[in-house]
Amino acid sequence: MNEQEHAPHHESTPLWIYYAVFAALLVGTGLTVFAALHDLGVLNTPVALTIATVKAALVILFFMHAIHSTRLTWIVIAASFLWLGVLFVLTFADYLTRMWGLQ
Amino acid sequence: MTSVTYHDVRLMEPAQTRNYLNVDYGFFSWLLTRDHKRIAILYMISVSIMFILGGFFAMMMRLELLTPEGDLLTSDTYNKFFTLHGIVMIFFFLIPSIPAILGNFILPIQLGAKDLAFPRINLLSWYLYIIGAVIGLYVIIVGGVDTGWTFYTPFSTQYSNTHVFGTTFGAFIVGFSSILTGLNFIVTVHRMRAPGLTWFRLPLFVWAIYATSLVQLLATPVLAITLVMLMVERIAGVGIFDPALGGDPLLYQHMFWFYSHPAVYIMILPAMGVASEVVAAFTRKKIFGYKFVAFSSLAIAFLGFLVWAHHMFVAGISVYSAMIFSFLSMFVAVPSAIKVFNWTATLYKGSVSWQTPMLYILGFIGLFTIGGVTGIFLASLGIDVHVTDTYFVVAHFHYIMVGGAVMAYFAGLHYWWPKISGRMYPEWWARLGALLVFVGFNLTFFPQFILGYVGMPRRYHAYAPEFQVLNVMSTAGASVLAVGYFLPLVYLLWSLRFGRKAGPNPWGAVGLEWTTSSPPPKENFHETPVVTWDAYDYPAMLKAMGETQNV
Amino acid sequence: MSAIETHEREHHPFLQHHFEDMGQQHEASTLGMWMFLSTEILFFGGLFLAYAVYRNMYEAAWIEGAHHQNLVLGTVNTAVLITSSLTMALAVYFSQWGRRIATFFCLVATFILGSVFLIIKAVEYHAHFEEGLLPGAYFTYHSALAPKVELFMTFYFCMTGLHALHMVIGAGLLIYFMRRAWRGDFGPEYYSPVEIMGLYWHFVDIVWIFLFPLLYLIGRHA
Amino acid sequence: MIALVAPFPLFPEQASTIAPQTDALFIFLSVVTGGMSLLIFLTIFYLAVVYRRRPDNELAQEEEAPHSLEIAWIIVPFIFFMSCFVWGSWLYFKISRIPDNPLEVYATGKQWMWKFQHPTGQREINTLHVPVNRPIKITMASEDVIHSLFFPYFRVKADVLPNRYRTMWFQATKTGRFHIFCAEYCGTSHSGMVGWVDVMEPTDYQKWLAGGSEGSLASQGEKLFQKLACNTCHTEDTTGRGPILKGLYGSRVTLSDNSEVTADENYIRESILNPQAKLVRGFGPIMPTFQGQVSEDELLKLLAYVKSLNVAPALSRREPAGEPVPHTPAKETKR
Repeated sequence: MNEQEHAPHHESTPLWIYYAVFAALLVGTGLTVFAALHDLGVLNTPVALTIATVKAALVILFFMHAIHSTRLTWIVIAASFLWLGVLFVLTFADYLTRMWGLQ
Repeated sequence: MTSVTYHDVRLMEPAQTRNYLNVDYGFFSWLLTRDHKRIAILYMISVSIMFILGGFFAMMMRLELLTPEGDLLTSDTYNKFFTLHGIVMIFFFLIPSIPAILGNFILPIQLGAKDLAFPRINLLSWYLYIIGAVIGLYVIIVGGVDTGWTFYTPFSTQYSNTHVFGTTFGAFIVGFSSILTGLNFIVTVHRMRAPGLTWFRLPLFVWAIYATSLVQLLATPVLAITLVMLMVERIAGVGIFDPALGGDPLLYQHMFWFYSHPAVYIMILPAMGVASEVVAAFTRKKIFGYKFVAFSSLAIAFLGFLVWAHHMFVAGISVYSAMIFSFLSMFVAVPSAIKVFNWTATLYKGSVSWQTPMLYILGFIGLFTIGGVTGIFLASLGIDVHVTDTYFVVAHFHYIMVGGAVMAYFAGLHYWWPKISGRMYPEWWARLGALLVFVGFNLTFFPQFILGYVGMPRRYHAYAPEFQVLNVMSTAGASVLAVGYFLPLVYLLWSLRFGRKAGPNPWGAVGLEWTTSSPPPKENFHETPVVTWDAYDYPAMLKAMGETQNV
Repeated sequence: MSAIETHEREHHPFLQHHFEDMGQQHEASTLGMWMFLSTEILFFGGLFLAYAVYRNMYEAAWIEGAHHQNLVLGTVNTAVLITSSLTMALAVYFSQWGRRIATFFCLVATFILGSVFLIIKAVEYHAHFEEGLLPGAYFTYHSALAPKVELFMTFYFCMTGLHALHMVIGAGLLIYFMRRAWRGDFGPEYYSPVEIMGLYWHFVDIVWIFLFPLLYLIGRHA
Repeated sequence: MIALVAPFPLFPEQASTIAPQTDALFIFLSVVTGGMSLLIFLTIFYLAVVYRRRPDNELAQEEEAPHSLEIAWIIVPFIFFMSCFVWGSWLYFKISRIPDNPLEVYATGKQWMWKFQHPTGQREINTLHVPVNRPIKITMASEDVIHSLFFPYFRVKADVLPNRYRTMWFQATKTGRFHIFCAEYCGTSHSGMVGWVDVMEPTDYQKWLAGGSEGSLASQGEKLFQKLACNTCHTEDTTGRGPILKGLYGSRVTLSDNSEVTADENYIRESILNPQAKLVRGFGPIMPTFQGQVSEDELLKLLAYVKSLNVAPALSRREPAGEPVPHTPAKETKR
């Protein structure tokens, strides 16, 4: 138990990373608006959600320091999204098959 | 009393005069306490009051159902009583009972910690509980609510003219109490374990509470947002679940049961944890298949999230998704079966003591088994079509929640009572109470299985005359049950003053909580324990005790 | 987590009695915050689920409703919120280094940007109200799809309203942290409160990152 | 099956083709789980007595848990659970799938009564007359909250939802009077929302049918169709401003966004109440909504009429087309 263990992890996140992530987030915002204004057929929504997911991942990894966090933190993040997935998948398992009929 | 390797109790003798109860006095030393043990006591008092209230509603319902005509209460009153019985018992008694009382008291001690990770949040949880309870009581006083505890739309949003908003708001608040308690426990288990206390050295109660907390953490927010939407719809007159405005009432049911099915596991998982503790202590044996029992708790917590729509098999969901949910529901039965088999196997070559906590748990195993296997009936689609929304369902979930969770709560209460209060309860009266509860319970609820299969729907204020005999049996049983629940209230209070003083380890059990004095000191241990033994290591205890002595 | 030798160490003024050392306290509190955020994910998740179910049913009304959103203000607000996330991240960074003044001003900037976001949101709300798009008694919007557009707007107000409520709570917390930062409470040994505040703020940002395309950008190309 | 003689019923009467099948599964489950539970109870009791604490066994003997035993009591129950799943699902499909050529009945749930309408025009409240040994298909909707139509002696039940049609069926095998219950809590008089299904011999049923009626349901629907001036646009030839309804029911319809749907009961219902929701390709959004203008009973009549257009060759009489009645698009009623 020495001092180093208590020192913050600031060595691991240099300042420029924050600015780079910030720039990427702004670019992502522009990109998602740009994509929305063009007809991509069925792809509009998937593209918008993919960009949003990438942006969210950047925030989680770098702004929220998940990338330097303990394995337990990763499990917590993964579990939240897993449970969210269960909620969505099983609910839509009902809604998307209601029209199938029985024949 | 000697118990050596774990901790030398004799070292604590001088400190025994100072414990968490008498370390300071006064109203605010309790209301502003951050000591998990005192908060547990606060919960115990408030939850017991709610239990009595919920029991009153149950008793009135059973009296009403003595005759088919519905002549004691009006329909509206009856509808309010079964609604309030459900809400009070589920949100204000069953969900907080074992985790917030016994978990709060015992879990940090079993971990060798001084307190939970967030003592102030723990106190906040209790205040949220109280705020929710006060709102609930206010609703009861000003006229009650008649939607059923499920708040199904569009009845709750458009048609009921009772206090739906207040009730849902109270449930919303108490939900946060539950979330914060779960969060506190999980962080505590991860970060506050005593040196040497590895995961597979944890008592099974800790595993069970941990799994419960996961469910509380991940299911309750969905209920919270569902209730928010319901409140918005009711207040603003917009249609989120209202079919006339394009909403889908089945979506409400999906979201409601996403919480409320796992909520059953919030009630039963801690009960299973208590069962494991008590079976080990009263057979003086390591739980058979420790790892299987530990992991089955986590399996139940996870699988419990995948089965919610089995409450909706006739509600209008697609036939295909009904099949998926039926299939997944069958999986939940497996870890529950594992536990029952392992508890039974633990008795083999054990040293089985027939003391009160064990009596309760033997009853628990039996009743939980019946509750569990009738769950298979309900998960089998074809039978569910006939028995859902009948008394069969009522009987099934009371076997789980009352026969399971409440029996185990009483077992845990008796088992840890010497630790909590420092006094022994009168054994003879306690055994009588356990017997009355077991007999009364079966007499109350077994006839309801038959009632359900012959077709009596639930939530009926008046019923067809041919159902009367079974209903009378059920009411008679409920009276016995009421006496059985009343007894502990009397003798436990009596024991606070007149009970024999309990030593640190009256049962000759292992576990960190039995190495500290009874009642424990404010900081739980006189010095941080270092754990070098496995859970339920009775052979080591045998060696340590050398010559056996009576307990 | 070795327990015994900590007794010999000097106690940090912010070490709570039931923790062994600052490391344990930091780990416990950040873990607690992450868990709280996972409940938040499911809290908002329920709303997103209902949104998705109805969008799947009433796609046309959803597109019509999205066309009544102000794309410029929405985009500007997204940028404002992202910038506030940057200043929040910087506040955490500076607090780790014990740079009192820099931490303080980053927190102030975050607070100001958050307030700008809320003001713009209020302007948008006002415009919707003027258009008769506030669901309930004041809903006067007319079109063939009006009832389902009302459903869309209900979700719009629920989702952005809940998000705005989180922002307001966050802004209140920021004021508290500004005071503590100015007092010089934070440093390499003790910065977890700022870190936790940051986690919360970034989470609110992430919610908006999803709300923006889901509420403003549906069927915009048409 | 056994009609158990007891002062109170222990087993419900079997009065439909489904009932013996549900009971068979129920008895199978009862026997297996009952036996299993009894075995567990006896084992617990036996072990608790034999190994009760005595001075010579103050401490237990340790037993190492053999993994094979654990695996065995995972696998064996699991096989049983899966057989329950398969059997239960098979039965559920049977209950869900409506047999060919059923006799149609329409039901409306309302706080707190059941209204039944027969295609021949008879209407009844809380009583349902049906012939024995003939599949009966019930199409149903609720006027207010969720109800659940429950025939305990037929072992079938289905929730009745507002704003959506659901169907269920049964085939009675015995004549007599059997309970109808509402099984989903619906407010004050939920327990009063009960009735009787009267299962009759076919000849008696015909006699009952001959009793008073206001003309068949479809013909009542046709009158309503004209009263609401639907026929001004939905003509029998392609000159109308709306799609032809003849042969519509059960067919595949191409919508304005080129997707296809089956024109089932719910599609027809939605097209009346919310016509813009699914526009048939080639037609403009000109039809007004009838939400709040037609009751659930009237909707069922219109539905019966539209369905009848499939069966009978087009009725040759044609009403003289009057002035089209202008409809004000009604704003949806709100409470």
